[in-house]
Amino acid sequence: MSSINLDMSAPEGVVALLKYLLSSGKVTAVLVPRRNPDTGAYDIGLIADEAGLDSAAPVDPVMLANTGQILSSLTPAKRSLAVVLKPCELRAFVERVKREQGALENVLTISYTCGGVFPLEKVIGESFADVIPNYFKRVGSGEVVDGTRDTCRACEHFVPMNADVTISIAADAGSSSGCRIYLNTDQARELVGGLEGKQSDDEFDPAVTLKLAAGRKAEKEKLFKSLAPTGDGLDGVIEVFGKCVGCHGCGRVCPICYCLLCDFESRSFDYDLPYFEKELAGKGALRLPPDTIFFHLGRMIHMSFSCVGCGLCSDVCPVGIPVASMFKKVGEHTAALFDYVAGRDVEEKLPVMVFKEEEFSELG
Amino acid sequence: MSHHESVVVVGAGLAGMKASLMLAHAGKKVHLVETLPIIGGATIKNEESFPNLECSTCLVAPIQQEVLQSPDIETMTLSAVEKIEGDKGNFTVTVRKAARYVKIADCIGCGMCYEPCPVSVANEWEENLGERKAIYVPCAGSLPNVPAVDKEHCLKLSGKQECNACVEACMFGAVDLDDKDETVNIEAGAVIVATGSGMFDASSLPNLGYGKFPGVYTPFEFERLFASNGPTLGEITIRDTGKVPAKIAIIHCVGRKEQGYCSGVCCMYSFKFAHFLKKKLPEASVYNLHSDICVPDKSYQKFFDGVKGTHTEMLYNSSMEDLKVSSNGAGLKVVYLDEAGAEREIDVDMVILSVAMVPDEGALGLAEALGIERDARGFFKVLDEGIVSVESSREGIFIAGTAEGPKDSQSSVIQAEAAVGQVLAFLESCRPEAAEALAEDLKA
Amino acid sequence: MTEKQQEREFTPKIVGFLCNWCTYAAADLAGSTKLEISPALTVIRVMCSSRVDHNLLLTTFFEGADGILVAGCHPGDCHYGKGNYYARRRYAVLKKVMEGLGLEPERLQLSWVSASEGNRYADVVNAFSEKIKALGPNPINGRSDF
Amino acid sequence: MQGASLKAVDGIKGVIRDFLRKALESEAADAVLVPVRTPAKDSYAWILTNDPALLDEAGPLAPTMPVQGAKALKSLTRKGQGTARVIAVMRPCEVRAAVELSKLNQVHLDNIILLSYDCIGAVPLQDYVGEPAGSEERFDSMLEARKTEESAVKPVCGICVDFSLVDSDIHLGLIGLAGESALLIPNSEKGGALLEAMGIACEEDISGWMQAVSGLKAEREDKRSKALAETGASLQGFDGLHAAFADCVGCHNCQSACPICYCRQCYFDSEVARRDPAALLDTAIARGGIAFPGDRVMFHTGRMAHMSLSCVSCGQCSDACPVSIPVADIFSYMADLTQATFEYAAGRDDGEPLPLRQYREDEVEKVHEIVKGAEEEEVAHE
Amino acid sequence: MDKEFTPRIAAILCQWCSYTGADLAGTSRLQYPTSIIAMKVMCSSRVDPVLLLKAYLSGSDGVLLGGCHPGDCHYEVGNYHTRRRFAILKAVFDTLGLESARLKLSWISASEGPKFAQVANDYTEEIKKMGENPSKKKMFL
Amino acid sequence: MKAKIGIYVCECGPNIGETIDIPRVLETIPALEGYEDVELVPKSFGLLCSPAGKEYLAKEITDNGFTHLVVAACSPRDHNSTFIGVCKEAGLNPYLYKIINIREHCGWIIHDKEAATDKAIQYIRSGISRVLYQSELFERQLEITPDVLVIGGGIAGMEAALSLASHDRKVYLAEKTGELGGKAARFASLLPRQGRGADVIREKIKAVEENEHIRVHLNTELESSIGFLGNFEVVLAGNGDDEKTDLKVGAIIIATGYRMSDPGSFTGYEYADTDEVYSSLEIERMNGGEGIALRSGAKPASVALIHCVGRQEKGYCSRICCNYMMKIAGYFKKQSGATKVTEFFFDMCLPHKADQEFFDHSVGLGIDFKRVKEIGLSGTSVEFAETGGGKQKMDFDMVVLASAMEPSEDTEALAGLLEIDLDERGFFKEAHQTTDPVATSIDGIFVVGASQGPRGVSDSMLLAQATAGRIRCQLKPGGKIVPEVKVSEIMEAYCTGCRTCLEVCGYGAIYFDDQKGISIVNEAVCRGCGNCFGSCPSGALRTKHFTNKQLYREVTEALK
Repeated sequence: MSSINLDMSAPEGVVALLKYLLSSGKVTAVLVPRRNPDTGAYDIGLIADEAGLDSAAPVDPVMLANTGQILSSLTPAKRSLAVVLKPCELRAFVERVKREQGALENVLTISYTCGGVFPLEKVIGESFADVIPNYFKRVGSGEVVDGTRDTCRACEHFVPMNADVTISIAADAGSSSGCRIYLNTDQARELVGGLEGKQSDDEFDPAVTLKLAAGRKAEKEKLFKSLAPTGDGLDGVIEVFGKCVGCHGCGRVCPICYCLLCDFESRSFDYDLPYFEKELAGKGALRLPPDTIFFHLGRMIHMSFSCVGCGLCSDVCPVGIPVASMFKKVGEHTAALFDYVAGRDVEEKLPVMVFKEEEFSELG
Repeated sequence: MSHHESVVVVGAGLAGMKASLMLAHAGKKVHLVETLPIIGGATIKNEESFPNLECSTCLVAPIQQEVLQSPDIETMTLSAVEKIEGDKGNFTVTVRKAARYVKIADCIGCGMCYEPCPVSVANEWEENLGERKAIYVPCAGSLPNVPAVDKEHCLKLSGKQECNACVEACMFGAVDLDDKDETVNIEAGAVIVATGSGMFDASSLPNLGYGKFPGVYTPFEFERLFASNGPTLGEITIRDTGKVPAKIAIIHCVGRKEQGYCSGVCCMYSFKFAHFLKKKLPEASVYNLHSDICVPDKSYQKFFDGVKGTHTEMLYNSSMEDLKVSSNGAGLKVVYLDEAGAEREIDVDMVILSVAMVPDEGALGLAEALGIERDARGFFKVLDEGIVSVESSREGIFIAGTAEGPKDSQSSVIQAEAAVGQVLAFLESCRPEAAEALAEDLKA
Repeated sequence: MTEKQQEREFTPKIVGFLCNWCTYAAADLAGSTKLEISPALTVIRVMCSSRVDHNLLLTTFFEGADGILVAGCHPGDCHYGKGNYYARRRYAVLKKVMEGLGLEPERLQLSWVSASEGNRYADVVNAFSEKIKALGPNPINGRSDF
Repeated sequence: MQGASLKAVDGIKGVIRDFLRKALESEAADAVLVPVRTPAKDSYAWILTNDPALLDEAGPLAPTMPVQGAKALKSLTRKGQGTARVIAVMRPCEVRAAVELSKLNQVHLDNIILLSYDCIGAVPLQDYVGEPAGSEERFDSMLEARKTEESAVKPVCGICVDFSLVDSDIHLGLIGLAGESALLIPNSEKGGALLEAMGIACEEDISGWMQAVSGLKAEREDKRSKALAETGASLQGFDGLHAAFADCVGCHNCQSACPICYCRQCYFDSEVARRDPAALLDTAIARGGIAFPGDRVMFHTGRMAHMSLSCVSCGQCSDACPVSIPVADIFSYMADLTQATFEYAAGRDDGEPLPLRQYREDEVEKVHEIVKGAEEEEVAHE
Repeated sequence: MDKEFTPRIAAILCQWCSYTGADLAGTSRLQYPTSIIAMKVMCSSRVDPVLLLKAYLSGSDGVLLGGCHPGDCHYEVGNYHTRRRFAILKAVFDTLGLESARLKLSWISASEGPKFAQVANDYTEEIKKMGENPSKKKMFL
Repeated sequence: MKAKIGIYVCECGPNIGETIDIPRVLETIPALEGYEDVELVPKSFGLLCSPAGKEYLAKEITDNGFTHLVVAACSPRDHNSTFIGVCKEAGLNPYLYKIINIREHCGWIIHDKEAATDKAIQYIRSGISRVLYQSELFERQLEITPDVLVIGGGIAGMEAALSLASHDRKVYLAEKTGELGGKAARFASLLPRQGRGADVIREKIKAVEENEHIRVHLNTELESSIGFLGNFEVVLAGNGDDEKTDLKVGAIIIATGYRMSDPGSFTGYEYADTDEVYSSLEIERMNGGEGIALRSGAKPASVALIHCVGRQEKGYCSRICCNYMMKIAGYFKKQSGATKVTEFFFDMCLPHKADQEFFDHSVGLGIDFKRVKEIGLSGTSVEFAETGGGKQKMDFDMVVLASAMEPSEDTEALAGLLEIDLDERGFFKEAHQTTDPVATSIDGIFVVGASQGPRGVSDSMLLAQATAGRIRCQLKPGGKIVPEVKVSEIMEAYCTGCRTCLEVCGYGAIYFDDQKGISIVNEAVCRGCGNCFGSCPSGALRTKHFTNKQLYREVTEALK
């Protein structure tokens, strides 16, 4: 047996699955997005009480924070947890595990084919509830949904990689009335196997997603082209990042930026006056606080190959810099150097941890 | 251990404890001899100390604890120096240790033994304002927290009755009614006498009514009355009547003329009492009947200014001989002569007599035992009074604290510290090497 | 269980940060005098009341303590000279913040208890524990949304 | 106090540009720190320059405040004071933040000349970057009228009472002055010396301006107390607090945009503040659940406890919030509350010590009240 | 552009190979341009690419990182890691259209004094052709 | 290594044995949730603090190879040191142990046994949890130098130097002026109770000059000082030349004395320079020279001595004025028995046991003492009102004023240099007024004589001796000091250099490193109160053995 079909919409099915896990005592708690029915506000709940799942909104097109990052603060887990993550969140978690910032033991990962999420500023409005039904309809039909984030529309990794449980939503027209739950691992079969529903040996068929993948790819190319429309090189970079206010919110919400104290905020980036005087003498003018662009380029060097394109950095940018798109673009190039896909496989070592003796001969 | 590595400190009050701790820090073995079953001295009878109104226990308890826990200090309670032999640097001090009837090493201070004791007597440490059993600690929080048996009142020890209640109550077998007094000889290089002082006996001045009227109190009586760990748990009520006083007179300079000196601290504690009274009884009227105000420390005036007028009315009393405390039926009447010599009277409920500090009652005996001199007033005499204020008339014996004369806590501590300095220098000079070095120096 | 019963059965959880030199000693004194003291309080010994910072108190509060007691030497009596004066100011800030947010500032209390005040210690703890009992549980304890 | 009346050919901005240029040319100052529009014309950045020619591009009265000026000054002088005399053109709230940071040793003001002006408010950052050209236009018309349009500026600007003369070195009076004139007022010895070195005589009577300022101030004070009371009322209790921060995503942008939050790493981002996985799960079990991003409310209340005493109500926190939480209104409310407790006003005076760095044995009244309250209750119980 | 343009090239050299190579160039009296400003590190792997980026953004016209030949690292494998990191740096530059030619990695062993001089000469020429680092004039960086 | 925690419950006889259900405690502990990866070994014993108990516990630690130890017994104030001793003996770092007070905090105060047992279990669990977060700390021994610097060559400074100088301890005596002895060197006599004549001062000067272990630096002032008890590095600078002396000393004694306040600055005493009004020191000078005379050279026939000048303004009694005014009255009487001497006083302050005698003696000399409630001066005419009387006026040939003593002029600068506090009156502040009167807030810096408050010669000397006592105890030649272990430390990465901690530290234990731009705790000076921690918003501080992690464990357990 490798799948269970429930006779309800996919979002409802996930809640039923979670309820089963909690009520049967298979897990101690579940980590899942919730929506406050009174205010419409979202959060991500670590829920230990079955009643708490009534407000769960496991697959709503919202990303408040990267669940992978939150999950890593809950692991290593001494007692078992189930977690609902978007594919990018799961990949982020895997990247974090590789950096010893979390552990997979005792965690049941539940993910789904993702239709993308809306930017935060749209989510906080009261009218957001109205958007959701239409969203699921269009997602089910394999459309690239308007109004979702740039990076989501351009995301080709919407099929979960290595989730214990996969729920079929995007590009699955049946998801509005049926919930297909694929059990990919022994752990999944052990914990979820008892769930009442139509069992089968079907496995998730990536073929159904090809159309959506193609649509996303086209969006991606469009997006990459649109970045820095008037300039290239330094001018282009300044054009995009020039209005950065240096809040470093992008770094803080980034699931990959796991440093406790970002080097760019550390003492090594305090300059004394002779430095500024020298700079001033050379340029006649300099920006304060310094290192505005440097921060972004530096961050790209440090982590772009692990970027999972979750898009939070753009979401939190107070001046609307397309940080995520830029990182996605750069990340594709840096990861490609090593045939690396962030979060694909926990066993796959970070490219900077390993090397091949014969490579990059062109460099030196 | 050679003589000069060991020091006997007599008296475990603030000065004696400070001196002991310092000597222990300096690597000396200290024998701290105290007549009471507990250490701490007069300071721990006070709830708060002037001028900063700090909690005395908070100040002193860490010191007490450190003394008791120091491996270099042997604390000998219920003990007294009997005699001293030998001379400079080579004393043999004979100490008589009265039986405690409770083994300090076995007792954990749980207090299970007091309950069943059938005897109840006035607690002298509480200035007889409360009661205690025949097996007792003077007050809650006493250190060492180990009871002693008062053999005078214990039914068994006084031979009145066969009673084993406390022995049976103790789970640790710590009560030992067969305990015996013992005499020990201590080899010591030097002795510090820090036995403190006594209080002028107010009943010797019948016009003040002490002992006659329950509303007349001595300073320590009042301190215990005020103390939150005292017999009334800090409630100020007049003995016998239980009445909360509404008007209180504090009379300064009691015994000054008789003793022939100003004690230098009574004004301050009188003002402190005024502060105490106002704090607990905000509606009460407090009068200070004073003559010369003596507030000799840099910080004292401020304290005085802080209570003057607000906490107490200051009334000038020009003649102690003419002051008279009598009953007015419901309470007390104080008649006195004001600054112009006119007779005035006030009605009060309570009178506190600020009495002079006098030599400790054991001072004479101790002076004889140690072979040291006392001054005309009965305090221990120091060589060249004033210039070198800690050396007694006998080489190797030093005086600290109020045993030398009336003074405040600060001065007592200063004297104790000075005494330690002198003791260390003295012991250094007693070392055979030092003698040799000196001889060599002389040769050269 | 009715609401009333629930109320009656509520045993508050109070965390008390006691300074080593005064209040902890007072607690010892209260203990050795066998005064009855509410089991609601859990004592945490710190060297000085000034060690207790805003974050420690906030964490304690948001972790669900029904009451928090900070107790140290009386002003002027600090073993370290002036620590409690600073503690007092920090306490005032936090108290004001809680007040401004309507977060039941009465759940936070500063008390001065000296080493000789065993009775006062018992009174302070018991009174505070009664007060908290009357206030009921820290509302955060019923909420899964924090 | 007297000032110098300046007539401008090129608007108020021109007055300042002109002044700065002169200051550099006369070598009365070595460099200036002013906002300059970014090349993409979508924001402003702080530029330190010694080149008078560059000042043509400067926007000394920038419509928006992407980076708090005190932060720019901090990056320049955190490690100490150089020899170059720098004129920094900053809003009053930026000056006040700089004063606070100076007390915290994060800014060294010895060689900095703070030039401030009557502030008509700042356009919210997100509004500005959303529509830079329109915002410029709107701001310019406000500037011309020398009047704040509340709908166009940040909410805290509309209720700001410290919009004029603060602890700067030189002040430029604008409010209530006719036409294109501005009043240059020396406000410290340093400021006076600079004007003298530049040969600017200050002999003009400024009472008219002062009257206009105090009139507006009174108006604002009234508005402010009402607005803050409203904010306070909305916050009450766990419900209020939760509602206020329900959308918080835990990005801590408010903290990093805050000029006062000077910690290298916020305590709440640090290892020490992290709870271990087992403890989190325990809490979840005890309460039925917990919400993530974690400790959001704790973060905000903690920050209130830590920095509200120095908060200058500049509104940067709201500007930086990606989910439009009115952080600044809330902190402004809290700041007024805590600062009043210590009779303190953030940034009022460089010489005034920080409340938590000192104490009084007999505390100031409000602190006394807070502490006294607790003590009396106990005694009453006894 | 100024004809007299003499570039400034920050050369960060591993102390076991490249720096010794540079020394050798010196002791062999081999001429190489003054544009090279040599800095010594223990191993090329000590160099976080962010440091190279900083050099670039601070206006260094060229940035040269020198280490032992692959396989020769004094610390066994340091330079393999260096190489990967450098590749990432280059890729970032390339993607953003920045002049990645201003960054150069070179393996120079202790005995390759002539190679060092050669690299220095060639690289200087190359940078000369590219002209000044544009970041020198960008105040908004 | 897997943690193995020994948990020992002391029965304390019935005190814990009967108030707490120990078997239930022992049963519960191994079943505690969340400690699956820790080995818990709970046991109980009759009386752990007894010799048998200590021996048992030490053996248990060694035999079981515990990594941590929890003792559930009584107050740490009673027996913490006992069990620390046991840990040390058994080779377990004592900072990996914790005592849990289940007697005072459970057994004795919770009268319901079940509830008390629950509470005890909670405390023990908290202890187990906490010890796992504790880390080893090690005592350090620091080398010291026993040498001492004395600043001020007056009587107090000289006495301190003489009391300390020996073959193994050098004393450096820095005196600002060109001669030793201070003000007292000019006194014609001391008070009778001081036992000896004024020549004692001269003798002291000679003794200092002749002492080979004392090095006197005249015309010299302190320029800088850094360090702590046992290890100060000081620089002395000549005030006439540029000579600098670098010294290493273990302690610094401040003996800079006092200054007489200017009586003319007080209300009611605004006299002209030409008036026959003098200060007590001027009289001492005259008496020691040609004799006390008016400006005309004539001897005064009548003299008024006025006490308490400036007392009101200064806010303190200067302690010695009543006595020395009587001494001065004696000078006049000795010069001519016919001189009419009147002393105007408010309250006679005679705090020493021998003072009354002196007063009585003075009365016997025929000195007229007038107790006044108000007084004013106009030229040499004194307007006053006696207590209980009306206003009067008396004319005198000469008036002598007992002006309040105040801190000497360089007090504030010196305090700034040494970073020690002054009290509200401007004198140096004691570490503790009552229990530590000669020390300052900085360990190793002492204050003696009148620089600490108004003092006479003998009291100053006594303070000097007290300081000598302190230093002898703390700095033994060849000895070492063991600083507090549970100190604060600053984590460099998080420190912003705002220096808040510096300001709140009462011990000068934190200094600022300009190079690094961070605050640094001097562990040899820190006493471990944690005030710096409470003041740091960045969490850059860590209070060893009271870290946040450790306290958070306690909090979490308290709320379980």
